[in-house]
Amino acid sequence: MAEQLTEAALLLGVGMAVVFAFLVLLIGGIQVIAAYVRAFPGESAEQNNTTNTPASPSTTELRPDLVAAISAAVHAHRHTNK
Amino acid sequence: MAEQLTEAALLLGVGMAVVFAFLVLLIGGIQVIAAYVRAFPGESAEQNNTTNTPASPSTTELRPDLVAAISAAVHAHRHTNK
Amino acid sequence: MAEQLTEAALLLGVGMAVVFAFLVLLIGGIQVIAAYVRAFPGESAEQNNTTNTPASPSTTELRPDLVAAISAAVHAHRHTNK
Amino acid sequence: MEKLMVLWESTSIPHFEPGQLIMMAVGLILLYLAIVKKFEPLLLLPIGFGALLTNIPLAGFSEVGGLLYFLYKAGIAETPLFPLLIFMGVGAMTDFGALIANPRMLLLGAAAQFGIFATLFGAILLNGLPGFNFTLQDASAIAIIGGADGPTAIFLASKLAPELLGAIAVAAYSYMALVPIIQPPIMKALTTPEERKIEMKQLRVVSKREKIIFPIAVIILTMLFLPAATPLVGMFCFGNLLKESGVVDRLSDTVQNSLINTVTIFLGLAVGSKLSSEAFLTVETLGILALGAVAFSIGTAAGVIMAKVLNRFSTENINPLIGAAGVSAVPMAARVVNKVGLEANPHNFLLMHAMGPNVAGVLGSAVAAGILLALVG
Amino acid sequence: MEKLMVLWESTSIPHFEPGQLIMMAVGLILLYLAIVKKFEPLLLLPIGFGALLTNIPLAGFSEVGGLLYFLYKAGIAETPLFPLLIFMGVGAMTDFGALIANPRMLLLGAAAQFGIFATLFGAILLNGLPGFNFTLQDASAIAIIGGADGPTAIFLASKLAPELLGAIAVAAYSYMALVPIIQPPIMKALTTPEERKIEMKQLRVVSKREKIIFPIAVIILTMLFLPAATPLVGMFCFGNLLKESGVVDRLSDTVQNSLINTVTIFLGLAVGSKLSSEAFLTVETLGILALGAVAFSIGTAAGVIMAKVLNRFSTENINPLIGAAGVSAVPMAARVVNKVGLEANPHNFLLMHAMGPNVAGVLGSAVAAGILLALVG
Amino acid sequence: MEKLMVLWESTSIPHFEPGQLIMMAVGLILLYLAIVKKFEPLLLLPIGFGALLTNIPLAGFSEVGGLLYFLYKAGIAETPLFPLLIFMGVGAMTDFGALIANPRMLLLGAAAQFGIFATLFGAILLNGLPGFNFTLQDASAIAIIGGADGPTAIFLASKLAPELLGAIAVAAYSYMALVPIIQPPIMKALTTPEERKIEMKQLRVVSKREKIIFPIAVIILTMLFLPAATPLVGMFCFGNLLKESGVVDRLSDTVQNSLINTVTIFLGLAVGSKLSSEAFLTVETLGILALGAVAFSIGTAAGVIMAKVLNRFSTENINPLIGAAGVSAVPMAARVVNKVGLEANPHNFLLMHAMGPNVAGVLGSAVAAGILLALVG
Ligand code: NA
Ligand code: NA
Ligand code: NA
Repeated sequence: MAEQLTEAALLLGVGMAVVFAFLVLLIGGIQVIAAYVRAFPGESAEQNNTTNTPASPSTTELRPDLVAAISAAVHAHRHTNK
Repeated sequence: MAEQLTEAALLLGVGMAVVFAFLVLLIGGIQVIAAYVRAFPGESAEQNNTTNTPASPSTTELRPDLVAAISAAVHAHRHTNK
Repeated sequence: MAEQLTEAALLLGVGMAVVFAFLVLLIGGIQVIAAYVRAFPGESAEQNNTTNTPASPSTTELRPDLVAAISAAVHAHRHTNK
Repeated sequence: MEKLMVLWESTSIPHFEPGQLIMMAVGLILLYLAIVKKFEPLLLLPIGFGALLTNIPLAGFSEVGGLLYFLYKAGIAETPLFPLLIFMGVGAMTDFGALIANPRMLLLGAAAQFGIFATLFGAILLNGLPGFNFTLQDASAIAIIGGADGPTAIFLASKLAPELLGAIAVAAYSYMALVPIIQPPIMKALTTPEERKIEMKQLRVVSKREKIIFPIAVIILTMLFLPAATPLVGMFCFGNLLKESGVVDRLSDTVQNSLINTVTIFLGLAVGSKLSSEAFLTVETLGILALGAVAFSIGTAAGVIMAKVLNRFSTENINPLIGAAGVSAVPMAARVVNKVGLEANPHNFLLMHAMGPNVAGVLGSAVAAGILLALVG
Repeated sequence: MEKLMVLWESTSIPHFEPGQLIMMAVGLILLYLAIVKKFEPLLLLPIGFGALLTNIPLAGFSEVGGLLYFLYKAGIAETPLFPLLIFMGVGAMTDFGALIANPRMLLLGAAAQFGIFATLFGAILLNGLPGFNFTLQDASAIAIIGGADGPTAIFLASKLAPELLGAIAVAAYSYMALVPIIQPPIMKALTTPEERKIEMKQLRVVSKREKIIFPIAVIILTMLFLPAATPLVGMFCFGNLLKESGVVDRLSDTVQNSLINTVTIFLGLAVGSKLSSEAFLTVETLGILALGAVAFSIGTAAGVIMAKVLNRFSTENINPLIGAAGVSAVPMAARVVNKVGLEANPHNFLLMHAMGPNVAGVLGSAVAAGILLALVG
Repeated sequence: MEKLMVLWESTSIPHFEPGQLIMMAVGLILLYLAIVKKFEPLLLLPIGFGALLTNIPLAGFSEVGGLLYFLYKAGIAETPLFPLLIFMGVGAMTDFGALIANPRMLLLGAAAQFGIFATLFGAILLNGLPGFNFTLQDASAIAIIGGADGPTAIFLASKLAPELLGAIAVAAYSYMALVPIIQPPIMKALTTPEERKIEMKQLRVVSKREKIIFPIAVIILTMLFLPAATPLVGMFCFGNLLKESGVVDRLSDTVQNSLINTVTIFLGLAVGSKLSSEAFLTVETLGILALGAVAFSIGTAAGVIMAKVLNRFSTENINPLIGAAGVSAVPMAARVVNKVGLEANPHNFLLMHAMGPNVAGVLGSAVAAGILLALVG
């Protein structure tokens, strides 16, 4: 068991070292990406525009059925107010 | 064939007996469940409340787009009535 | 390679011939179907009716929530106009 | 010219056997029934198309490496994956509320299984005729048609009589589609107009907890007393628990939609691949079709008679028509009961009352399949 | 220290071969084309990612027990399950209305297959150059790129030249994405401005029944005359029948959505796993890319010329541009026709007219694949 | 009478072993936890039901030809298909925005993996007690429970210690469900009220392009330095790229819904099939449960302490509570952080800040699994 314990201790050390090394590397990677995106923003803006246009119904425009409902409401109201 | 027929007759008898026995057992099971639920109703009520709350949009509350439609309708109407 | 080229040339000829022959056959098939459908139109009309009825909500009828919105709008408007 | 000969040889025409042409006609008839007559189209359309594909000479759909061969092997032969997944989906679409509210309806679901066991006896009797030589396994697989439940029939046939699977599945789904034609005359012959007018007390409300505990109780009882029925009953109860538990709605939703739809297509094509001329164009297929009709009729009659008996010994009124729903064929049989009931009494809505025996019939035939598997498997 | 050595040995770095690095770059280029250039992203994104994964030393994605190995074996090698299921989904998304309304469009779909057979000849000619040694099987699998249909190309390549499958699939999807760049110059070179302005008569309304009978007729004719084409044509027609029959909408819906999406991901990853450096970094791949471009161009030209011939002998006007849609690449080629037509005549909407040859091209290349399979398979 | 004996023999009752009854009770307890206590019901409900089914004598669910046997073999044993597909789905549901905005959060995700490696040491120490005899492989598979990530634990256990898979999966999902009970006391013990009140600067907006490049960068770095981690990290990044690329929304949608749901059911049932009495009713299972709790606690503590260290050396304030989210258990751990933060300071919403370490923890434990696979696999 002593041998296994040494192995386990070694794994503990090496494992945590590699995990940290790898994720620190990734921090660098993210910063490189961010720098790259900041350096070439033009394409980004253009791309953002195209990819940000969702297929889902826009919430700022009134949908046709709502417009129909509104006009029906207004219409109905006028008749009742006459 | 006579032997097969005896076998089939036996299957007929045993099969129907077991089907009935099993489903009668199930009747007992349902009654036990019902009795249990009647005996411990408190937890049930609580649970019903939590499980009955659906994720779907409630029908009694007006949805935001409808509210927007309404205010737009009212607003439009005021302008036309001025 | 000469042999392969002959083979390829043969494939070119036979292939195009079969493709054309098959698709011309299909033209005939479509015309037969069209003639058949023209000859027995009654059943078609009936079937069209049943299969064309979609399960989706009709767009000409106002939906209940819209109706609710309308009446709320009209109601709200009356109060503000008082 | 040699290429042209190769080409001619590579058309189907010099290779067709008459049986294959007949089977292609059978496939077209199944498509016609599915599309025009709307006979159980979810299964009969894929089965019909599978029958067309499997009977093409040289196409190799049902040979090693072929699509239908693969589907049959992976989903039915090696493991009854497809019928069990369908059963899971059906479980997730089933509401046991009506049965829990009135558990005696299980007796009607039990009685209707008489159609299965009587037909088993009848299949052996048929062996007296020339050309018939059903083993007890064959007879059991045929008899299960009387259970009016497609996946159960396919499951049992794949275990007991794989060579008859195509004919049994076609018969099962065809008769399920014919329920509105087969059942009403039997129901009317066995009941008086007064009986058909009987109105039933409204069912009590069943709590969510009862619905959650029910499938667990069913699987435990099945595990203890009928382990051979647990594949079917277990997957059915699992699907039902996914639905009723209320905590895994996204799983339940997938099981009821994309999963069951995908498996239905695969199962239909795989079953269609068993409609080869050697397997289907036999006098035994005629026997299977005849026995299937007998099974349905006896099951219907047994259900109705059991309901009459119950009505006599019960303090609450029971309309004997609802016994007919015990054959399952969910929800068509229950609708037929409702329709026949309305004919006798325009104010009598039996649909909810018939759902009890209807779902009881599903359990009943799964139990019957388990018994047959245990005794003759 | 020993653990550190094990660790260093367990990184990819000491194991990379130059070819793998190049292939990873190829994978990244495919991702770039898919995401930034929007080249057929549904397939090229999974293919590109699969190419990345398969070229990692030690990760074992494409070895026994690896995910990509499993997907390729189960879905392409043992049974062409994935391409056939995709074809079923495409069938369920295809509307044959425009073709049924004007069946002569099938001639355009036939003519465009000249791209396939001419390229087959060209591939053998390439054997004259050093480094090329295509068999007739290889040449056929390459030529099918001219069919402009991904699943058809993958299906045929998996049967005739599995070692070229990766390059063929990448070429097929890349050129399909390049249709808006490849086709217009050819279309304009072969037509006069007057021809491009020709307006066409509006198509007649096609009844539901014609649309239902059509796929059944197609599969029966294919079964009789070209059984080798039935796997592709059969699954395509099955999907189309699911959609048009109108009785199994829930199956059709699943086939068009979750099923085809799932299989697209699996197919893309599996194809990507064939982009190993040994298989891809060869002079033959360059030949395949060149031949693919040739095939597309010849197919386009043949379609346009055929349309000009038809226009001369027809009482009704036919705009020759629509012949270009005969290569399939649905619906991109039809859109290109519409765009080029609008440039010549701003009131000329050819989209619906181009859909006829477009879907005819799908059938045409599936038929061509069947012929090649029958003659050289 | 003989039939009755056969029938009695075919019930489970004369065949039950005590262990099977206990395991059925374990299955029922899992169902109770899933349904009533809402403990990770998506997995624990199928696992619990699978445990019921697999322990039925004579039903053969986990024998050759049985459904659970097939699911385990096809989806876990031969290829880790199910855990990898789930990881793909989780990737498609993950938003790395918070992490990209504040990449130092990766250090918290790294620190929390101390729970894994410390537990590995602890598992070997347990061998000092009678009845325990964990190999280094076993110990690694158990320790990964500290990663608080179900598919990662199942993936590693299937490679290193398949016979412990059932217990490890149950422990992993149970403790993930217990995060709201396990973590708060540790978080409060290691922080002062003032620390818990620290508010953090709002995160910057992350552009679409950064989100697209991120998963590609992660997979490339993993490929270069930790190829053993690529199956997990690769499928995770693939799913994330499907989502973030914005060009294959229909694929991303299927991956996040019907595909992950279907695989979740299959994975749960397959894992449940490993809950046989021989495998589960051992003293080792008790050790696994104890070690799992230790691993979670140490991981939480290590994350919090790392966050305190970061806070000391950072110009911007860091609330040490968010370190606890580094164990992953997405998104529950982040919600716990938010809740504990609100108790100390009702205006302090830490949810978005905790999402960074939370998703970092997913990557961290996948990396840890890769290291263990490379070093002891
Ligand atoms: Na039944
Ligand atoms: Na084509
Ligand atoms: Na983790």
